[in-house]
Amino acid sequence: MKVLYFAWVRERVGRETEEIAVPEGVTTVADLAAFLKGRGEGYARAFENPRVVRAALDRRHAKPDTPLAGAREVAFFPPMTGG
Amino acid sequence: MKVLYFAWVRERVGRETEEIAVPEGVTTVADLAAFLKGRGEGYARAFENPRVVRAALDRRHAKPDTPLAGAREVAFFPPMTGG
Amino acid sequence: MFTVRIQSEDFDAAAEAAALTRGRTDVGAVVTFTGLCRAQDATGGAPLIALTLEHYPGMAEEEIRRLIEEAGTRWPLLGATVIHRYGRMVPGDNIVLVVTTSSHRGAAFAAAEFLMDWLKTRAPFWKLEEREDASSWVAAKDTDDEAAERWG
Amino acid sequence: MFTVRIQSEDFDAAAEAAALTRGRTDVGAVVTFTGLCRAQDATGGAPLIALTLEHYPGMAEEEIRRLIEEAGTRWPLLGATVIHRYGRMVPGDNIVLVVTTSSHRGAAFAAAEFLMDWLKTRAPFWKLEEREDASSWVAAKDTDDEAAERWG
Repeated sequence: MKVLYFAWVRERVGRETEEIAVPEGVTTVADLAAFLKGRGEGYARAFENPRVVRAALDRRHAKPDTPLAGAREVAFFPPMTGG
Repeated sequence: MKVLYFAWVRERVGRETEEIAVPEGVTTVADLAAFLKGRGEGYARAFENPRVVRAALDRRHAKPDTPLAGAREVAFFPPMTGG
Repeated sequence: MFTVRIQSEDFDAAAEAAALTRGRTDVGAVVTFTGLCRAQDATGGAPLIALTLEHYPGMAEEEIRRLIEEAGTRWPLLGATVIHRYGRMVPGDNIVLVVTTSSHRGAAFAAAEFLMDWLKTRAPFWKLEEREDASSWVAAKDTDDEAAERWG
Repeated sequence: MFTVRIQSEDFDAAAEAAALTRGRTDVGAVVTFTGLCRAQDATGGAPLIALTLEHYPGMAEEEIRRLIEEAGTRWPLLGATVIHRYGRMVPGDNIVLVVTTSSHRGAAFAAAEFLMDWLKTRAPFWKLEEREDASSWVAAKDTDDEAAERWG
């Protein structure tokens, strides 16, 4: 699965994008965030407060309990500040 | 006192403006409208339904019971339809 | 920076908006409203050929200036421009322009809408419609009174 | 006539508005909203030198298109154009443009305001502020969430 990071999530993780092999048992957006949080210091800082990290699945806003099933691209980012 | 008429009030009265000597006892906008209504057929048609004729005193919106006292210019017109 | 103009000529919305932002770094929001002459109203009937807008010279400008000043007391406006045309207009022509600027979008939107609602019911302009079958004065709309009244 | 563009170049609000009205006689109301980069926010602090807008390519356009389509189901829009810039902007620069057209002003105003409120909370853009003393990501505002939520 392709994972993208934006803004300070990107800065903390230290990369813009990567391919992740999603392990068995990781079925929701929240599961994936928790899994990523364990991948190292940068990830731990990016996901330290999961409530402030938003996600999109295949370019649509997703909630923590949204199932990953079938998605090809997931993105994590802070609350949006455009406009 | 200078009196101005606009839109269909002007068309019915048959003139844009005139000088009126306000008679004793005519003290409010409604009094003046009633006085004008008696000045002939065109005036009678212009003021036949006084509720739909609006007025301004010295270029400010006025109500039927607004006193004429001191005003130099009064205007009568239909509800506005600009914008 | 409050400007009111009553004119027969057309206006340039972009130039008016630019005049309110040029050289400034405090404007965060510009709202412009342009009202145009339409060929067909909601009720159907014969298409409109033209509108002729009559106005009360002097009072039109003064009344709109009072409305802008009222808007300025209600919202933190940085600028406002209102231009209202008079004379004969055909479908597609511009009739009225409102531009408002503020640091924040809420104030700019609210003030522009407030100005349009009150212009409709308080600015001394009257529309004469010319259609294929007849000419007639446009009747004031209850919906315009209601739109204005919601501002309290 | 719904158009979305995500671009680094500046935009021309007047040209975009003209594109939605040209050759038509059914448009009665055009509302344009322009959001600009400001030097100073309400909290004071060091003046802003620049904003850098990061976005999620692809999703930004798709999400804004979904918002316009939602607006089109809520109000009788004749057209809508949204342009959102990305990259580095200095105070006074344009950031975002919304243009809406309708037969009547209420729909054009409401749709433009709806689009701006939802853009702020749903369009995948993030602002990095560059000030004399530091650079920092702009935090989302509760007031923006509240503005969006009032549309239900």
